[in-house]
Amino acid sequence: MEEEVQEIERTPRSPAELMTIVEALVFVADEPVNSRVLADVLDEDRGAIEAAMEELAKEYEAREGGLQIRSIAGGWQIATRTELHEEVRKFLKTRPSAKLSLASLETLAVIAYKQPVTVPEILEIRGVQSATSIKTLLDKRLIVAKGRKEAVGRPMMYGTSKDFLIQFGLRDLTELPSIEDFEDLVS
Amino acid sequence: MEEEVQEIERTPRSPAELMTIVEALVFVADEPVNSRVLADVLDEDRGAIEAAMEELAKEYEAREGGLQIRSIAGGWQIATRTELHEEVRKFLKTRPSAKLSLASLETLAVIAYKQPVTVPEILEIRGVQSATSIKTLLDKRLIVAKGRKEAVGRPMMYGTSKDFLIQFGLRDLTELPSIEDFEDLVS
Amino acid sequence: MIHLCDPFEINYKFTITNYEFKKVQETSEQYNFDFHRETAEIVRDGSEELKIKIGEFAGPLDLLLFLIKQEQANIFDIPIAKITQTYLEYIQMMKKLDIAVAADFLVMAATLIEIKSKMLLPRDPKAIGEDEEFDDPRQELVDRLMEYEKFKSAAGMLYERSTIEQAIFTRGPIESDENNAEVDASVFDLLTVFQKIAARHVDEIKMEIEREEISLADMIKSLKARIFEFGEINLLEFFEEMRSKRELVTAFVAVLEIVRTETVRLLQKTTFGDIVLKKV
Repeated sequence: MEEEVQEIERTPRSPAELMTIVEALVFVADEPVNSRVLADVLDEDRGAIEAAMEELAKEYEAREGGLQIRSIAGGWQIATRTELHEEVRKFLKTRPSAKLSLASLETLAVIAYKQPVTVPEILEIRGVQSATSIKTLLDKRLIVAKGRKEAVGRPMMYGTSKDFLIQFGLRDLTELPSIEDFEDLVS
Repeated sequence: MEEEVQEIERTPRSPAELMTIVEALVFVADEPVNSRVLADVLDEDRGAIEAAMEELAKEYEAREGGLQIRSIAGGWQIATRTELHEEVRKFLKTRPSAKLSLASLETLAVIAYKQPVTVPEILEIRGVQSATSIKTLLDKRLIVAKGRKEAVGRPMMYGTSKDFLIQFGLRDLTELPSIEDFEDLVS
Repeated sequence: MIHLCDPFEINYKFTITNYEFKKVQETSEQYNFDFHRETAEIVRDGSEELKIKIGEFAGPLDLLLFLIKQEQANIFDIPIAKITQTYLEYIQMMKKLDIAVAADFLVMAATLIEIKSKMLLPRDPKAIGEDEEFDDPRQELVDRLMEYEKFKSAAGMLYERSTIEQAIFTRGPIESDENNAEVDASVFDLLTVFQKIAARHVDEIKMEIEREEISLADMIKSLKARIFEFGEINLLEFFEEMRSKRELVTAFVAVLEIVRTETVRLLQKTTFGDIVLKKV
């Protein structure tokens, strides 16, 4: 009975209530959740959702518990705190996963900064064939095909994926430092 | 090196520290965790673990957030609060459905590369009935009917839709990677 | 044969002294390395002795940058003769070790030799002056090196980020995830999946070819024989014996033909029960 009444003339949710709800939803989601999705489901203002998430993140921060709220790949996510990695790894009996090779990392860097970019363009910058690396990056879902270039042979173009953002802890591509920033290091 | 030293003369964990760690471990676990398992992994007294978990459960209770610590099937678990089940269910139902099952993906691949194609032809190629997948793909608007084939029974032909192009980031069908694109990478 | 085109993917590490070498490590697939600590090393000490750790250059530009740093040379004023010599020594070493030198490394060697020879050419007196720098044969190489090094640094940044990310864990699976046991898809997944189906299909076709196709006449003959032997046949069971779609169709047509021409009837003993082909 009570629920029905609530459904018909729902009293506006208080900020505290909203925090409670978004915490539950971000928890059940199996990947970072965009505040727009949350706003749609809850029929709330996107700004209110963002505010609730920010507040929740602050609360987690202040609590200094085992978990943190992260803004990643355009969404929100609950994850363990970095400092606890040793215990977590011991518990899960996992070892740090194999890292990308130097060649694959370089290829990924070129794709991240030059996307959409073709295989010949990557060769131009790296000075070496990158097919193996591109295959690896596709297999690991770090890059995706981004259509074909209107050039001779219509080569495939590549760009980074959402998984790239997640695996490298980026909110979006603009969070990458500018490639020109690396110039200072060169000389 | 550092790890080894830490391993040998680890300073005893404070109750607060322990709460932080067990929270992270229960969070990452794939099923309710027994305090004995936690005690073993952390090389702690089982009583200390039980106390930390009880304390954590109380804290969650007092916080009145979106999550709760539950003791279930002889172990501990983090779950959403029961009162929020309606919002949670609604959220889970409306999750953006850009995802496809493997069967649907196979059917979509056949349709994408062989279009326009009929249901019997898809059966011929996949070797299994694809009716459910075709329904899913139609529901997700990834495929559309493309008229009937001039053959016995005049079966319906299917092809990919405009939404398919959008979802897979293609400008037109010629942008679909070809077998040759792939061979370039594996050679 | 070891290919150097992607040295890290092979993770070879050699230590060479007096052109004798010892294979230190050989693993495939797995590569756990420290981006900063494990850079390649070429050590020249006094005598003719040359110590090299190879296999850790991501490409010719990487090797070249390394050699320039090794010589403590200014990137804007590369001692091209010396660098070319060391570069060629390195390539020689590869060949001695029976390592297939990737074409890209040889292309760079050719470029270096070309630049070196251009540097030896007497300069056009008219060009000396404001245009001098413009004509420097090394310029293009310097530009490429500078451009490449930015991305090499960016790769280092990505390495750092992934290391930090590896210390962060997301929640374990929960009940509701199971409703969502589905896969994300990209166009490459489509292609891979399609190739797999095609491969599967080829196997099946092969199997079908290996089997002898039963003609309609043979099918009718064997069906008749069975009916007269047993008096009746369960149709569902009969159809389930068919091994391909084509056989199934043949069997179906055979049944229709027999019902039309012979004294047999189709019977369904109960509603929704099995259909039986029975001799009248």
